[in-house]
Amino acid sequence: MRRLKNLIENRLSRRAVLAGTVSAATLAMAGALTPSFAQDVNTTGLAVTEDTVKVGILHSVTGTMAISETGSVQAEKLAIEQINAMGGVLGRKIEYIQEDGASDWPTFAEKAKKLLVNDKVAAVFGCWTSASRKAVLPVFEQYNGMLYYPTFYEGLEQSPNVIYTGQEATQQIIAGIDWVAREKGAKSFYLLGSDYIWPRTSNKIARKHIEKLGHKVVGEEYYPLGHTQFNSVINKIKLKKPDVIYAIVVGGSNVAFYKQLKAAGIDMTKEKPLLLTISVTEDEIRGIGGENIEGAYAAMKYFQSLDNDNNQAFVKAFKERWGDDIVIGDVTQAAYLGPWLWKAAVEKAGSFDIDKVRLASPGIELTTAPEGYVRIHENHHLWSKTRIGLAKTDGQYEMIYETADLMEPDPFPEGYQ
Amino acid sequence: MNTLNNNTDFLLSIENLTVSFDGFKAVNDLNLYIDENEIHVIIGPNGAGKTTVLDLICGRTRATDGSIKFRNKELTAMREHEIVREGVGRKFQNPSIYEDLTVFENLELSFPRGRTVFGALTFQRDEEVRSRVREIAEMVFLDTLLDMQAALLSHGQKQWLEIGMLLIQDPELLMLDEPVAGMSVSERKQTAKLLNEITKGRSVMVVEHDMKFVEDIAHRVTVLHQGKILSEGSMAKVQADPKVIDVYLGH
Amino acid sequence: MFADYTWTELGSIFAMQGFAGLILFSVFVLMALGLAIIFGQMGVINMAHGEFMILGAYVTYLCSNFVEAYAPSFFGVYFFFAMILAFVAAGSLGALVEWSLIRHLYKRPLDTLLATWGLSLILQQAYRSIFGAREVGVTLPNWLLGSVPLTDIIEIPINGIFVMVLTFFIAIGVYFILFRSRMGMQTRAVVQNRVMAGAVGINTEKVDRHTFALGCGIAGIAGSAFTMIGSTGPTAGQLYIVDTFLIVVFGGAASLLGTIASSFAISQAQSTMEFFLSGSMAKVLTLLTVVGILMLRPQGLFSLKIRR
Amino acid sequence: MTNLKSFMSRQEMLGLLVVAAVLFVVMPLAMDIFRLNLFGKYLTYAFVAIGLVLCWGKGGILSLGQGVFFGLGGYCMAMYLKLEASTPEATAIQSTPGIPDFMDWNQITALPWFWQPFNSLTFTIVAIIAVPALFAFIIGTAMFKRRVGGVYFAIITQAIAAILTILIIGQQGYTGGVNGITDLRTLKGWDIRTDEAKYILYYVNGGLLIAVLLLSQIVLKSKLGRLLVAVRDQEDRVRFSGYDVSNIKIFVFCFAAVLSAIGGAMFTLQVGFMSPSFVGIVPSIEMVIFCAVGGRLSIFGAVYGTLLVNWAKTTFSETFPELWLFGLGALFIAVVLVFPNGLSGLYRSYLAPIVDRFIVPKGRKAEPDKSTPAAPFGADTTAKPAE
Repeated sequence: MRRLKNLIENRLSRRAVLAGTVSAATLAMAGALTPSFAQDVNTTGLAVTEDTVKVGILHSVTGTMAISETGSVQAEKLAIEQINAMGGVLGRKIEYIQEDGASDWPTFAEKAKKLLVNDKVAAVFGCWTSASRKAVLPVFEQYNGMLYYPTFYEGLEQSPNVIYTGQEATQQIIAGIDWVAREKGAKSFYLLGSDYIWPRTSNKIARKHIEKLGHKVVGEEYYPLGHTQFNSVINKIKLKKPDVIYAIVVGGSNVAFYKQLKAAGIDMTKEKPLLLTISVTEDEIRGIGGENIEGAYAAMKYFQSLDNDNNQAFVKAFKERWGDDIVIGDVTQAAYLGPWLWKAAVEKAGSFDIDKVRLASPGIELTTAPEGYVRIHENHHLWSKTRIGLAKTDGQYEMIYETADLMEPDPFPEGYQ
Repeated sequence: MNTLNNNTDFLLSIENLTVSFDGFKAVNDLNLYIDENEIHVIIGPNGAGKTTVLDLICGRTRATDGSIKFRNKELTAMREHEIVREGVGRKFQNPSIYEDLTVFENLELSFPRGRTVFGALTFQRDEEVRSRVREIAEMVFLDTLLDMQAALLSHGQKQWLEIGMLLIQDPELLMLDEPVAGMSVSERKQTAKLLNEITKGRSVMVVEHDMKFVEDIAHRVTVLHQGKILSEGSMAKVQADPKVIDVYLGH
Repeated sequence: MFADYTWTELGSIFAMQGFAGLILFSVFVLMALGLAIIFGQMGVINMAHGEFMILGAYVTYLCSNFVEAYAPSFFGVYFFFAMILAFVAAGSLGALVEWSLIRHLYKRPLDTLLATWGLSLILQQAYRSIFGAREVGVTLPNWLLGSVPLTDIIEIPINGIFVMVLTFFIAIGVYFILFRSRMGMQTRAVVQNRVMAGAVGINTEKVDRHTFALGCGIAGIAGSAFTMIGSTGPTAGQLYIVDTFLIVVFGGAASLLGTIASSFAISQAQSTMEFFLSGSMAKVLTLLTVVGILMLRPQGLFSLKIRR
Repeated sequence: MTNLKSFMSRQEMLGLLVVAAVLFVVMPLAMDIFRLNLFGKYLTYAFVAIGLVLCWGKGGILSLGQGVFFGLGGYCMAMYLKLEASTPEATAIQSTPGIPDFMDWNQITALPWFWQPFNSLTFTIVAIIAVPALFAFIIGTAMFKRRVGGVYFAIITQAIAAILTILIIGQQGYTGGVNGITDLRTLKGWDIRTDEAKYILYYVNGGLLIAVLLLSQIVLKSKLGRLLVAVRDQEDRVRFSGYDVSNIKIFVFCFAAVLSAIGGAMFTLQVGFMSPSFVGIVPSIEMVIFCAVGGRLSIFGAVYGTLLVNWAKTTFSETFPELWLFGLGALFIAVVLVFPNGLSGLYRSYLAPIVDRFIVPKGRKAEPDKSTPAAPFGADTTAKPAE
């Protein structure tokens, strides 16, 4: 019965909001200025008290994905701690409930449901793989929660209940390919990836774009996740002599691929072939070894070495919190944006109510982002710049190019499907 | 090879049987005939190929060459369970019974009905089964132990149980591999009695080392040596055969 | 697909591809030898084989860090010591595991499968707790990283040559240990007839332990060598397990020669198919072929006819 | 009554009643719908575990590929639900409306032929049973007719699980790839995501589980059940008693496969998606441990074993995520070394004698029924682990 009542209230409040966005905005102004009562900022029964608000962190701590997701957990915790140190959100300290998705998609769905239904959290920061996001998506839509998803991914999705803080495929790919074609005169490409949806979808977009530019794809190849023998494909690459090896290899395969590439005498520091990746962040380089990937180019929105005040403060804080030997990759930075974007949206809405936060989200901008300036698009993805980094032996990227303008996120790119 | 006598009066006729394991001929061009209602004992030193002959007949080992005819039906191409269904029963050297099941269940599983998967699913333990099990159990001296778990039987009782499991199939040819090995003297006597009794209406092939026991039961004896027949005939005859004496006592 | 190339190019590529197949062959042999000893000779299904390999990899990682920090002048040759240490570490752990776990299970091979799977989970978590969830990068001496250019196109990876040479020596070593030494004779005696071997005075427990430790030790060396070509992480070992078991079973479990032959067959099939098909399909087809052949010939490639 | 008695002992009847009471009364009362749905998900694994009891515990055939059948059942169900969710209206934004979204993303412009029949629910239900059964039949015939058994069978089934996973992930246009088939909504127009639907599905699942328990009990109590044990312990003797051993093995392997597939289909219905991560090696081995913890010889034990391991997994991984793998690993080892008879073994040693005192009428205790085995759990009181 109570659930039913909640549901009705929820519906009513949604209608009310739709009816009067203006009044909501006025409320927001008031909310930001004066401490507000819990019932005012939370009409849907979320876990908000006079001085605290609960959020969820949902990543894999165990299982095969734990390797990748650790950085995101650390970034989200850091952001929450910093926000709390600044006085919290609407005067309330953020308390987080961390759940382990255990690299298992139903577990993600199950834990997402627990966070939303049992814990009634106001927002969830989490997921890493597309599969885990796909698994939790129906849960977030059914129980009306808000997910901040940090990973760069294949696009083809746009949910009212998700804010995508990483780049969708076109943002990374188009800028990267334009750049190699323009600056390096690349005309032929060999596409290579791990065999799952992100590399396949990304390569599809890449192929369309390459062909649009009038250039040629000379090979396209996928290997099972975890594959460790790449000598055959390296031979094929040698045979085809592409200008660019476009690699979206992930996980353990990465290490094997780059080590074997180097051992086979393909020297990426030379002009041709050059290697462009969208999947290797500084995190992965630790496993690969800087000396093995030296000279490769990466197209993404963030590198640890970015030279701006925001980033220097962020890297310093991150290392103070999690240790000096830590590296920060693109996804980690995107995860760090999550709590800040949520805070901004809540304060703009003057409420923790999911529907109000959702309405407030588009247009939210963050000038303090380590990557620089980001803004939430109507489609819930971020406007952001794409940068090209050159991998160096010390395991860092040196940024050698950034797009002049923010790239518009386009999760359903016309003409690329 | 030998197709001269396509039809014989013998229950079992083995002709030119050869089997080789990586070049080693365990059974070499063997000819052997079993009459109806005969107790035929095969003896021979270790490695003579006695057990292999039984394995060949029941399909456990495939012949390299030659033929085995049972009631003029060729067995060499049949699968084991088909050979059993033709009426050939085989007892192994070590008692091979289902230790986790009771004596009753052991016998019941051997009862020749419901031998397909769905037959087994729909098998009913009716009066026919019960009385037959009891009858056989009595024969093999186990009628008071029907509900005992087979693992708890003595070694000799296990041997009997296995014989009983064969009897309940009512085979025309029964092959026993060392049926009295490990038995006490009184158990041996009982077994000899049992064998003499069950040979009514069927033939029995026995592989045995115990000469006293062989003397007690054998109608005919075949001596195998290095995969070939050394001597054949009554017990008295083979015992007197100098070749046999040479093999057993010589070297 | 070959229309655009000259004969020299094609020749070079086929040479390269042949060489890639040989590297894969060496990798397979190295992976499978330890398991062939444990599974083939002892009948124990060691699902933690991959984790023993990763132990070797982590030992190499520790060595590389240690040498880099304290004895940089030895860095060029540390790899050899690391492999020996990997052998010792994995072998000792193997002996410990045999003593605490495996020896209770010799009569229940399927149960060794479950128990060693449990062991593999424990080892994975232990690696994660000690070394962290991330993959670690093993720094290798520079001379191992490059390649030898033979012609314009043909370049021979040094680490590939290294793995091949290593595999060759280890295979020879295993051959001598199993077939030419007293320990090997005892091992084979125990395998064939445990009771009899015990009766003639062979300490079967000791032989079991040594055999198991030897198999694990070789896995450790393999893991150490694989830092040159693969990744080192807590769960990396799981990637090897299916391939490794299939190789051993395909070769005919009890035959070391069979293991080598099946490594050769599978590696050549896989690298040829990889060249003509896309990666994933090549893998699927290779596995399917192996499974298919095993269904037709369950005893594997090499097996003795045994008189029952 | 005599019929009933010959097919279930009092202990077993009690076991079934307790399972039914737990499923239908205790759990729905004790849990909110969230936990109950979770519990329902665990129960779907119990189907696999029951199949493994027959196949492995009784028959001695260890399959490390049960995830394959779980997946086949689950995928059949998911294909139907996905088609229903992919109406031209719902998928209007796609370049080809009316086909599943992941196909559209992969430039597939028409529904592949093998998806077509899954528009029909009847066909789907038949397929859930028939596809895994056929697959198991092919594998079983190929292997058992050639006497591949024991370890080899385990390794080959494991390889099959690996192959199928790579295949599903690689053919994402047809299978949804690594993400699986997600966002399933309705069954014949009935929204399966609502709380009410979850309750109903939970009860359907529970009812099916009871039915499967009964069916398995019938099999076990028939002569076939005893033959299974016989095959496990003395395969040659069974063969030389005139049975075609391979047929018995094929049957039980197919039976277990069908049970797994039913579990898989119910999983899809309750969880709302299906993905290759339930097909591979790791889930398949975990399913074996469910059965082993239950005691590998008792179908009731299998249910409790599944529930216990999954409950522990959820609880531990919530509280001590670091320790969970140590715990699971130790469980594998303990169940092999210390408690080879699992939960049902513990029950038989400690609880069963006490329970017996209450459920067996006075005067009958001393004289066990002649027509049924003397021991309460059939012939397996001294069961030893299959080799």
